Amino acid sequence: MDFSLTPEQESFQKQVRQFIHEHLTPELRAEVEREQYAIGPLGKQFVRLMGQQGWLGIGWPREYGGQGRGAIDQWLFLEEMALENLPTGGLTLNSAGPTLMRVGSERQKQEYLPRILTGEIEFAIGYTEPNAGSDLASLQTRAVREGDSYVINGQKIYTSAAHHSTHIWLLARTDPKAAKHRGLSIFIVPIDAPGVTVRPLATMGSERSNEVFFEDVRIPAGNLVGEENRGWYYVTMALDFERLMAHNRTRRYLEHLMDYARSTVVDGCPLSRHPRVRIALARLAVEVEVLRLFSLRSAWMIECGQVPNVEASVFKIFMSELNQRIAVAAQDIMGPYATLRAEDPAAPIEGRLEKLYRSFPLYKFAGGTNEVMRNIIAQRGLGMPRG
Amino acid sequence: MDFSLTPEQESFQKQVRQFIHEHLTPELRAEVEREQYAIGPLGKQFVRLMGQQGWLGIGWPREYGGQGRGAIDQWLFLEEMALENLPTGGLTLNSAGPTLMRVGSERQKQEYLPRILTGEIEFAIGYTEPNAGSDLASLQTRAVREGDSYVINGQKIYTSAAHHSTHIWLLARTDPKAAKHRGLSIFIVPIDAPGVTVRPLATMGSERSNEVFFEDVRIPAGNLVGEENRGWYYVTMALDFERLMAHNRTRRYLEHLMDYARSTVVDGCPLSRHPRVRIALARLAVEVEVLRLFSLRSAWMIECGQVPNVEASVFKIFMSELNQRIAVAAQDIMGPYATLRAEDPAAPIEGRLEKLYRSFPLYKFAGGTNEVMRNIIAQRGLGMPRG
Amino acid sequence: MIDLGWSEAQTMLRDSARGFLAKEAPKSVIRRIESDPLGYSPALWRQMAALGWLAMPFPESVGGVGGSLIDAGLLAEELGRACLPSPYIHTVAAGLTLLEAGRTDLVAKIIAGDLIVVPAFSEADPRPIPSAVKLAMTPVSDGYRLSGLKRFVEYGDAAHLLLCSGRAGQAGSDDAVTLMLVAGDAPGLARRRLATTGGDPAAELGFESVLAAAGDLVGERDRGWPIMERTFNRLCALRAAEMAGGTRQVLEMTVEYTKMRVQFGRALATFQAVQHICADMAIMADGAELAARQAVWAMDRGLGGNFEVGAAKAFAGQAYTFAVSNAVQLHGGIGYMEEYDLQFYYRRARSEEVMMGTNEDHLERVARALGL
Amino acid sequence: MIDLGWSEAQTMLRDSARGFLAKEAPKSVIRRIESDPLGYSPALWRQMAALGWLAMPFPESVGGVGGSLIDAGLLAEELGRACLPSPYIHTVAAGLTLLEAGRTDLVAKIIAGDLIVVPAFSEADPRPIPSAVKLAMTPVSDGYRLSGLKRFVEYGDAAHLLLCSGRAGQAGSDDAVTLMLVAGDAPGLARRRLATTGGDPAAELGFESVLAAAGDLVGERDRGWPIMERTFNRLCALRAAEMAGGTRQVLEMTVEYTKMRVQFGRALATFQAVQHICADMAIMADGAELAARQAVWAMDRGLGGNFEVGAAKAFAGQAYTFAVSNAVQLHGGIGYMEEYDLQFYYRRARSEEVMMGTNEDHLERVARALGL
Repeated sequence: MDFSLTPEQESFQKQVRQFIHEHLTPELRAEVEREQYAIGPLGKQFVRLMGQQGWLGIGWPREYGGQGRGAIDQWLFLEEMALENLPTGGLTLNSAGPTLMRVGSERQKQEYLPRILTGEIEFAIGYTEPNAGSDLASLQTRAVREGDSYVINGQKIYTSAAHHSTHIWLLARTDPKAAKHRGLSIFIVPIDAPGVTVRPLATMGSERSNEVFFEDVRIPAGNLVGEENRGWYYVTMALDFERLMAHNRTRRYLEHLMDYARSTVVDGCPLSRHPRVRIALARLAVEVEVLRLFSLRSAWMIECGQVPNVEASVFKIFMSELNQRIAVAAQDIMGPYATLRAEDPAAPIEGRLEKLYRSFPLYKFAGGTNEVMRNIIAQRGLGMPRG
Repeated sequence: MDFSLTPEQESFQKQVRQFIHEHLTPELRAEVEREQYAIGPLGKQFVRLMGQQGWLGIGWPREYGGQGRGAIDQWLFLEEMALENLPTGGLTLNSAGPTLMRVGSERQKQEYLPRILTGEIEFAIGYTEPNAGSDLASLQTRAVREGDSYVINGQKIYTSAAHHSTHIWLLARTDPKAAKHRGLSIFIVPIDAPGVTVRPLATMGSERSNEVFFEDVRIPAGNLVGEENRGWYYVTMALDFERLMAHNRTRRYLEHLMDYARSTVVDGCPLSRHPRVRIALARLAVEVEVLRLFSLRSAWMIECGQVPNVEASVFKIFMSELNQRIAVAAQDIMGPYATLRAEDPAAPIEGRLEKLYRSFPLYKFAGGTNEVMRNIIAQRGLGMPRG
Repeated sequence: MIDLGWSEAQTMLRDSARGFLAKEAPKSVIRRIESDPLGYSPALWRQMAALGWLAMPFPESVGGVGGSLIDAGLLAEELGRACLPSPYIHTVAAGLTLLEAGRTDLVAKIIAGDLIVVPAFSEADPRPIPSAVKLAMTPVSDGYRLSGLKRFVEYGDAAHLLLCSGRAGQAGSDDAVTLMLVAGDAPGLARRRLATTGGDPAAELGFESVLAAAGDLVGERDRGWPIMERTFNRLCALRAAEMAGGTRQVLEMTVEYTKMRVQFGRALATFQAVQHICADMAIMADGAELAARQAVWAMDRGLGGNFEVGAAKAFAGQAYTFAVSNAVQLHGGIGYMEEYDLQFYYRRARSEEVMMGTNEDHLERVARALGL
Repeated sequence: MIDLGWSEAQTMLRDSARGFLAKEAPKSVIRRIESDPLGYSPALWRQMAALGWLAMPFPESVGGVGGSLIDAGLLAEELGRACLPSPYIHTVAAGLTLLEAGRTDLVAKIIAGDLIVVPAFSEADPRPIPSAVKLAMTPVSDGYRLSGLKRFVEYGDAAHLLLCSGRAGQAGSDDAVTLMLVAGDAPGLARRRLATTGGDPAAELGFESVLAAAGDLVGERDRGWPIMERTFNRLCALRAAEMAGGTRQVLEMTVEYTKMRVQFGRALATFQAVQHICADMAIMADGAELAARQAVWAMDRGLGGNFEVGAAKAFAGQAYTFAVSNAVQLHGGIGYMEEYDLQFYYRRARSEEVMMGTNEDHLERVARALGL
């Protein structure tokens, strides 16, 4: 039983911090705050820079140009980046890329993997549809083989990265007669292919999202990933690569709130000395620590060669609901000041906790709703039967 | 829209208070604290006294010897009694009795109703079985017609009043071939009938409960209530008579906690002046007020001739979970003192909040689990479809 | 006599109000209002006046319809259901105070729809306690000169008239508060709309030696606290009604959506987890409604109301935010999109919960009312 | 190097401990212990000693097995799973302090199973803060005379030796605490077992001029606070481990029960509402386990541990009571009956949550550790 890093891991962590310290300009920081998950021009530059310096590939095998580092190192990297809200290559790097390594054709590997590592290629994940959310396998976008091509028709929604990506990692139905999980395939679709239309979707939390429409989009048959009709299996595989999660984004929200409490004087003393506020902050700090342990546990399991499936659901539920608790605590502690948006000059802590209130629902339903996550914990983790 | 009582109602409320004031001796108070739902000798005397003075029948129609008062008066009566934890005749008076009025034979009415009103007859409700809790209709106790008798075999559980009742109001299966809701009947079984065995069950909350075993218990066919195989319908009807609920038992718990906070000095000032404690108590007080409004709403609906079905579920869930919140708050406010049982000389407020911790689960599952209650609200109240 | 239902006339009023708002204030209109600098719709305001909504709580002697605060509460519930930004509850609460102060001239204008008056009580320390009132009201020959800051004043930038709290005395006790009417366009008054979660037009008001006439004193100098408290209680009771209406609407939208939305071959509404969440929302909605109606009733009856109003504002605030966050969760992605209606309620719930005293501020008022 | 699993040897220890407790400490035994005035089983205690449990955290130089506090934490989890009342964690925590104080004579007795030592820190004000320590330790020629009250001292009435905190100095700073060993049967010491929810034998100790020898001072006079804090942190870390074990056990019992219990023709475990509650219990159980293990690890490493231990004690307390109340709800009537096993955990959870510092006390410690 050991909760401490090796000296090598500590020194790697320092390197990451050093890198961030060197390249996180005030302009990038401002863009990151503004754009959140929608990476802007400076964020793109930063990703390219990371690519040039090899940071994108720290977890990739050496044979594909990566550093072949272990899961704990990857986790340390993600944590440091999350603390500053910086982009890390996202699902392209941690989900699509590794899937291509396993099941992609030689041509696909050569075409995409090196350019993913340099940050030139980014995939938007095209899974969800208006009528296929939690029940993803019921999706209706069709891909029909015609000679050497596939022709794609349909619609994706909440494709959050579509407007700054180069390709779509598309899940589409290739066999409408098969059972719903068995007739799906994965395709790589260039975002600029004729017939692809990206329509912006504004969200309550000010994150940019998109709908993507496919109208007779014709792509070479070579863009099929792996075998036809094995898409569901690849999606599941890809999900297992995504189990590494950083908790520091949540921690940062709490730090903002603590800063506010320390610096705001009410009735002659800082809020952080008011018993109710102290205990509320301490309670959240304990929960953030538990969240850290959950994320550490996943990293450790991957390091040991296990797939933290149920454990990732535990993390995800706890993280999203903790974000909500922080937003609610912010309201209790800040009162009406909690409603001031970043653009208001009187807004404390740059409106970050105001933003959190508008954003926290996203964490609870995106990437698998908490309801589905609870089913997973109960059924896979506790062995309870399907209903 | 009016939230105030009529002058007549106010004066009735005063009479009830006066009656309680006159007859609530310290000995009775002590017994009531000790016995909770298990009525002791003094409690039995008190019920008889209420019977003699007509208090048991305030809601019963005049033709059956009652006062024929409206639901608001009945509610006021229940509230005052609940505040002092006093017995009120319970389900005998408010469920079985009114059912007998509707569907009992002339002989049954004459035999039971007057003696219910005097407090001589008390029914224990014999519905639940070890394998029939939420799914009551799956019960297995059998009643077989043999000539002019029924012969009963089976077992009931959690029959809380069995040890101080004169009869059991028994739901048993008369037609094992019918659909499960359709083969049930109601019987009146004297508690001293040969073959009836009452076995005590001790509970975590120190309430007495019982198992009741029926072994070849033979009762006259005339003890069948209403028609054979219509038992489920009568149970449903009886439940609709039970919709009047008092909130004052919960209020009294909060008052105890407030008393503790007012009288306990920490760091030089009473706990009730500590901001965390104040706000916690105020929050509970608001919820107790909402609970009062829920119980008032049910009373008002009955007064208007409606059956507050969904509304009673709302009350029941909120009441039981509020009891839990009060128990948890007691723990936060009292610390280890919250664990001292009544029998310990150092126990504050006579250990009542310690007792509440052990008891509150009862409110959440007894009389319909909160899960079933939530189904009712969703399906009957909100019109959501059955799953 | 206990009567928790609406009268026949009130039921008609409710139905007509709901119909009017559905027709005239769809979300497209609200979207426009949110981005309009005024923060409310003068056209709708005139229609509301024409429907008699502004006359509702005022006696016939001053041109009102002799209804009650309860009728205004009913309309507040409907405004909450529609999520329509409007200074209705503010003007009603301030108007009743003006009526009591004998300013029938102003009440007549309110009823005609020509005058929007809002309470301007909250400052940099936005708690609803006397010691937080700091705006200086310095007596001068022709009245008072006001200097200081008000913040989180809803519709403060659009109102024609502000009912301001301040301090005209030297030091003195905490309670020595003075109330004063100030024209929205008074020289020296800088008004700035704040950018808030709710998109509701709360404003910051900077007073630089703003002149107010002695005749615009409301009540007596230094004795304004009880008037301010009564105004505040009426306002908060109506706000609780608004929030209760919003909670109910959000619940209904969610139930409808889950009945229609199919996943795994079943309507979402058939899932037990979904039903139980909706049941919890229903419990909170019922509680908010009853508590809010009791608070409005108490203020209509002329009771002190600190307990009832504190309870209603705190509980309705909790209920509304509970409802919206669960509603968004049950809607999934679509509930999170700006183009879907739910987000209006989600944002408004937050603002309404913390404006006019946070839940905790109101719980502190409850604690005091209980003698804790 | 990050390693969140048990070693092979630890896994064996865990399995053997679980087997031992299942066999030797079934609920019938626990029922007997609860009604026994001693409050623990001397026979089991000797068996635990024979198994080497008491030697676990002590170095071989004093007769220990050279294990670590982590092994003791593992055993604490198993004791929590079994819900067995025993002064194990108390004696381990006090014993390590005695070891550091050079009292190897006493440590040898502990290891042999002949000596039960418990910390007696809590008083009428049971908060774990220096200012709550009030027991007077008046210096006299041959040592100290102790007068005052200790309350909520677990196993205080059965222990052979008490590690007492008190004040030997005049006034002085809050931190000027002195630690002293007092024999359980010392003249002038009145011990009374309290009647608690948990049935665990917390005691009240009345000191009337109890004589303690100068040689029984632990650490230096007036400088006992850091020692007391370290002892307290070790004790609370082990308590968190016990609670984490209890939480896990209650979850497993509940999952098993719902798989077996059929209502409406389906196992309870198939209902979504039931699954979701169990999932929430699992999240809390996982968190409690990780936090407790980290706290034990931190104390084993000799870190200050105020943050880790405060976090673990508060979170595990919350997790345990969350688990037991949901477990009883999902069991329905049977879980509420005295003859069913669940009630032991239900009652114990309450006592363990509030003894040795309530959740809030520990959150306050966390707040201080964070510099708030």
